[in-house]
Amino acid sequence: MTGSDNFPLETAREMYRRMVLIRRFEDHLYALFLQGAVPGTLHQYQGQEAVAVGVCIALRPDDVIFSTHRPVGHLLARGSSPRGIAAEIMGKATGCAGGKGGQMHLTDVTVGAMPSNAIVGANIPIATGAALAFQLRGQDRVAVSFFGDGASNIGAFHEGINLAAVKNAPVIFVCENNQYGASTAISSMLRITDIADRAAAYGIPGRVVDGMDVLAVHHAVLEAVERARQGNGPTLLECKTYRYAGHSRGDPGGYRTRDEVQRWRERDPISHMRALLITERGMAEEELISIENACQSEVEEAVEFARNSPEPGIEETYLHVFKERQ
Amino acid sequence: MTGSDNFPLETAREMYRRMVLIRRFEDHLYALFLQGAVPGTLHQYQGQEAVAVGVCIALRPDDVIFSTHRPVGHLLARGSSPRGIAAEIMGKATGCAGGKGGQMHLTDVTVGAMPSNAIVGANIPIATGAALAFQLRGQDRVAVSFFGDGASNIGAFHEGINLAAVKNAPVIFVCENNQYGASTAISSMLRITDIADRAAAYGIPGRVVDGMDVLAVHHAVLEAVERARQGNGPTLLECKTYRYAGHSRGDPGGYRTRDEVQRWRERDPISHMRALLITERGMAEEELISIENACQSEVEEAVEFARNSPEPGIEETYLHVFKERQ
Amino acid sequence: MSTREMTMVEALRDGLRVAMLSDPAVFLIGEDLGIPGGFGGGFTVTLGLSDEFGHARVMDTPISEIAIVGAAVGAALVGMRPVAEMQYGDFVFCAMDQVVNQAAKMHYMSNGQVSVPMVLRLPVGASARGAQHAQSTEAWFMHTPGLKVVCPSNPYDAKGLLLAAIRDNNPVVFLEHKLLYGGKGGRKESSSAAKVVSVPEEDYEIPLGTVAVKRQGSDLTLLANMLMLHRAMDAAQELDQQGVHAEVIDMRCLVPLDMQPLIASAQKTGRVLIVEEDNLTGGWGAEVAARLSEAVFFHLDAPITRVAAPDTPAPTAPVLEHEYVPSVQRVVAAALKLVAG
Amino acid sequence: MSTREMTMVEALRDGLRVAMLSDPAVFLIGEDLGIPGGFGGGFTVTLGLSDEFGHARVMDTPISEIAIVGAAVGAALVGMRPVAEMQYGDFVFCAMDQVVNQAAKMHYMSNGQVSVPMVLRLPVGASARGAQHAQSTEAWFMHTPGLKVVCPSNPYDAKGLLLAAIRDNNPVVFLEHKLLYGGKGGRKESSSAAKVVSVPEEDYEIPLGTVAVKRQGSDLTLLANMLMLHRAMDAAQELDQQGVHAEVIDMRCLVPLDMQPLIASAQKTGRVLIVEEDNLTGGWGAEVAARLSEAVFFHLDAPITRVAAPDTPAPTAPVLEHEYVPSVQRVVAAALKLVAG
Ligand SMILES: Cc1ncc(C[n+]2csc(CCOP(=O)(O)OP(=O)(O)O)c2C)c(N)n1
Ligand SMILES: Cc1ncc(C[n+]2csc(CCOP(=O)(O)OP(=O)(O)O)c2C)c(N)n1
Ligand SMILES: [Mg+2]
Ligand SMILES: [Mg+2]
Repeated sequence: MTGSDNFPLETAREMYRRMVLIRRFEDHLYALFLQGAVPGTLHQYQGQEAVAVGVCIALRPDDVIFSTHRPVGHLLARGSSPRGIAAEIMGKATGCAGGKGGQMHLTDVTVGAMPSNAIVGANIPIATGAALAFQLRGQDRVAVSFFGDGASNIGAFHEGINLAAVKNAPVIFVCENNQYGASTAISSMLRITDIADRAAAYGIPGRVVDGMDVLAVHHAVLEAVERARQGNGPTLLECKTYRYAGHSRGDPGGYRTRDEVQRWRERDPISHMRALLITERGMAEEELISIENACQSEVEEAVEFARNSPEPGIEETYLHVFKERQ
Repeated sequence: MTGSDNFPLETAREMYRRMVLIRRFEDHLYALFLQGAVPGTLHQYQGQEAVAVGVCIALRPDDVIFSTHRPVGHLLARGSSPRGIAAEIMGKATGCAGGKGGQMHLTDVTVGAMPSNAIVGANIPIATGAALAFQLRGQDRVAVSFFGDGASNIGAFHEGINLAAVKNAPVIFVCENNQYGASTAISSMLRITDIADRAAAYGIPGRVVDGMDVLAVHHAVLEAVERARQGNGPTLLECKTYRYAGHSRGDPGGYRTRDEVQRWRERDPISHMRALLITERGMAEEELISIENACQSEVEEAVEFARNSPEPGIEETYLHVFKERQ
Repeated sequence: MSTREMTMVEALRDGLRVAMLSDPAVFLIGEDLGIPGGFGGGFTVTLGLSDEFGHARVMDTPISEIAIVGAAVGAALVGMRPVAEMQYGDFVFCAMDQVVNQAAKMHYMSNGQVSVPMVLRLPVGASARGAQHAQSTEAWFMHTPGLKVVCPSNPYDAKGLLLAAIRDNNPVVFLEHKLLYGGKGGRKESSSAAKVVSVPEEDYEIPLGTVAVKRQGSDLTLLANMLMLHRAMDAAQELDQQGVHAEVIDMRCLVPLDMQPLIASAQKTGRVLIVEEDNLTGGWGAEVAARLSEAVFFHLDAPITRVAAPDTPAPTAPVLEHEYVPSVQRVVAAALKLVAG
Repeated sequence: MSTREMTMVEALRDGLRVAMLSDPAVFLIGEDLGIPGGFGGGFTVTLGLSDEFGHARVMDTPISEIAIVGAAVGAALVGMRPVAEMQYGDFVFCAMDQVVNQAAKMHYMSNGQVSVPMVLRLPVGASARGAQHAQSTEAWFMHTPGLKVVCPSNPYDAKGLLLAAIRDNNPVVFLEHKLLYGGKGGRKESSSAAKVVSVPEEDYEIPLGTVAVKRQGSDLTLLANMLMLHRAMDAAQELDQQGVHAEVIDMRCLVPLDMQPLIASAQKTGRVLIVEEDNLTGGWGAEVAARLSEAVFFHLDAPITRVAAPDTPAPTAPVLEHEYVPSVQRVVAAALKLVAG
């Protein structure tokens, strides 16, 4: 576990808060799903919180992120409202995308969260394009593409990263290696150990990062962001992590052992950060508990808000196909 | 230049013959094109002969090759008839694909030449599939995918090679790095020096080969083929070579210097093999000249045949959309 | 013949089993097909098959749609009969070059020297997962010469058509509607029109290029496939009660398309209503309407009408999706308007 | 207004120049666009523009169609107006996910929070290069909600529509027919119907969503786009000599599609012949025929007929390609049959 000394306590505390918020949100949503209150699908983020938070805390408000089918953590880490996310997942008019997007298609431009993408790997060239736009305009903004281990085998990964490399685009490729793509162990679908090593094929830096350690992620991302802002091009970060839940709703995860899940849970990013805040930064347990309680309330309130929200009017079906010229 | 001692003279001579045949064929076709006798397009192979021949001579009749938009060298090296190829390029009924394919779509199953492909990189996963079929059937046949430097940036390259790697498929990936994809220098579209190094991203062997040296190519391919036949999986060979002609018909090649072309021409694979056959293997110049003359006649005869061949009947337009069940 | 009650998932699985038992050239390729403890593909169709046939013939791949379809093409070229799966039909857009430029054209471009006998299985239809997991893709493939297109509405047809598709010598795009897979062994969908029917355990085929008259009627003809066939049947029942007798034809195979039964029915009823889940503009219904209008022009009492999804991406919220996918009510209303017109 | 004789290639280049001069958000992305001594894209449309605008705004890419379209989508999402090129329209199948699942759907899926103002230029049409370099892809895009589809027949329209497309706030698929590019500055095609016309050097737009009546007539209506518009015009001239007066409408924009002029013309003539280069089944003509048949059913004196390429991949040999692509003769024959019927 990386030391936290060189972070302001405020930042470290906020990291903890966001991780807890994500965890509580996802747990609550799962409970709701079990009650039959979630339409469509669910892809949950428990276990991977350190990645989303370590990355997003390193960004500026004018940077943009591109997420996946598993977007809740990314948006919450970026500061998007749990209300809008919960309502979107529940198909309500108050959802961040008015109910048109759903769980896999969260967008919140107010926090720079571009449409999350349910096509594995598709956001990689898209994030590159946003970065190229920043570069063309002489802005020092960066784009972040989140994707999974499984996505590293798709064509869009290859094309998108290579283009970014060749053009020195200010983009950070964050591969969340949670060991599985759906039921498939990534180790069976690669003949190398570290996806980060694929960076060499594009002549860009690639780093393996402990994705259960929010400070390690944060350190690595800060460096990559700095590099990108200074015009030195993209970085591929492979964050080794784990998802505790099934791949999507109703997946019992029979393709992995209880033992394996247990081993990863012992490295839980939230518990570890909690311990560190107490031992290294002298935070009082009560303060942490109060953060946790605040998160829990925020989540419950958000879900309540979502439940009480109206469904979209059916005329919404026909809106936003095309955007008018102003 | 690799020594030729460990090849039977017969093999070395046949390599020379096939290279000359390709060169003469391509030169003759270009002359025809200038006369306006070639419909459609032309992508020529002069300069790269050592690759096609070095590879194809290492294969068994029951192996299969998958070629590109620049297929003439591959098919001739594999032993396909110059008549069928010339006629196909000229849109005649006697063409190897009855005129339906054209210059970019040569097929000759009698020599294991699967349909050549005008979509850059598309044959890479296809060749992998053929190799998987051989593996499933327990056959020790191999598949070869030819492609260019430019193709190494396309998604199909990534997906196709990775799948082959993961499954240990008996396929040899032959990247002909002729330095350009159309008008674009590959050095500007990669941030690494050697495409062969991309093999590391898939955990398979990658080798840089002198593509102007037919024996060097042949050595490398023999090894890769052996590996594949024994169930040890694919190899990526990057053959550094050069095309003398423009990318396609009418391209004057203004994006490269005369000097550069000259430097590569000085390493001409045919001249070098010729010199080597005389100095190392003691072949008489007359014998070489007679080989060259025979190639020239064969080419002229083939073109004559093509010119005199009938055009396909228009009913051909409607045939071979679907194949009936037997 | 011994038969068994089967859901669509079970019937498809059975079809794959029968095909694999009868021909060693048949193999399966796709994501999460045969992983122990895994999913059995996107919708459990291949569950258990790797136990029976091994992990070589039930080939799990990386998330690489280009490679899945490309490898199927390559294997087919050298004599195999691959059955490839996309987890959702929408992902086929990632592999579209391999479908449209490769699989569909190789037989033709080679002047018949090679062929590409493969099946590409695509789960289609909206199921509250949003615009990238909802599309009905049959129109795209119908427009691509060299592809056959199959879209069954029930387990019996699904098995028989799948066996015929696997044994066909051409690339066949095989659409499976998610809401028809059925609960047993498949994912449970709250709105599922799951049908369990008696399906022979034996080997049987339903020839490609056939449609099926599901119901006789004299007042108008309803043409529909997959989920919409069920909506059309339900609508026909409602219409009956209002004294309107609809003939219903299951468009279970779009390429080759047997126009004869459609023409005969249109001539008989004089009114045709096409019901499709796909977006209206340029769906399969457009082609069928164009052909039929031309063929039976002088027999029609009213213009051919289409009920389809609007020209919007699929929305996710259930209330919006419900508005998007044609309902029984919309079919009934359109039918009543048509017979009144 | 000062005008200049321009080929289609020159008019398109001029349109790109004007757009880039007037808006710094416009940039070009594709293969071989701006390499010194290079091609200026697949068909020289961008030749010289990198000299004027630099290599950042005329952005050359690796051979990576997914990345080209994907990067255009991403840049558009953050406020740029990219114009992306595929060297041949057929290569768009490699990038189809980015077009269909991404560009077309993001505005909708985000409930209007983002938009994707981009143009995707696709050279289409058969030109003796075989089945992977010949396809007319408009039907596919017409069937994809969220995309606009433009397909000009002449340099004047091409420039004005291109400027409107670039300034539109949505993804626009812009088709350019290879045989209409024109000799000057473009590749020479022996069978080129190259038209050079007077084109203003100024900035002007032709609104998307418009068709153009190119010729008045009373006996039948010909609907055609791109190269086929020229064949239809030639056919109309021949028909005139036989006393048959054809109205000809240029279907230069398929999405949005302005049905009103088509309906008006069909009502006037009572007979409609659709001419398209694409494969018959499921082409744009199917949709237009279906819509028109419904809209003007009681005004039609004969069924709407289509002349199109057969349902085969494009063959390469000139004699076969000539059979494949609809000819003036085929149009004339179909028209005569229609008016006789
Ligand atoms: C192109 C594509 N193929 C397949 C899928 C189906 N699918 C959804 S998520 C998923 C697994 C993705 O694995 P990974 O990239 O590791 O992300 P994770 O789910 O582990 O976060 C798959 C196969 C998809 N959405 N898109
Ligand atoms: C997917 C795709 N994109 C673009 C093209 C247009 N194109 C044809 S050949 C070529 C260059 C290919 O370069 P390389 O792979 O190095 O092969 P080479 O031509 O040098 O043999 C290009 C861009 C194509 N045929 N397919
Ligand atoms: Mg994963
Ligand atoms: Mg090259």
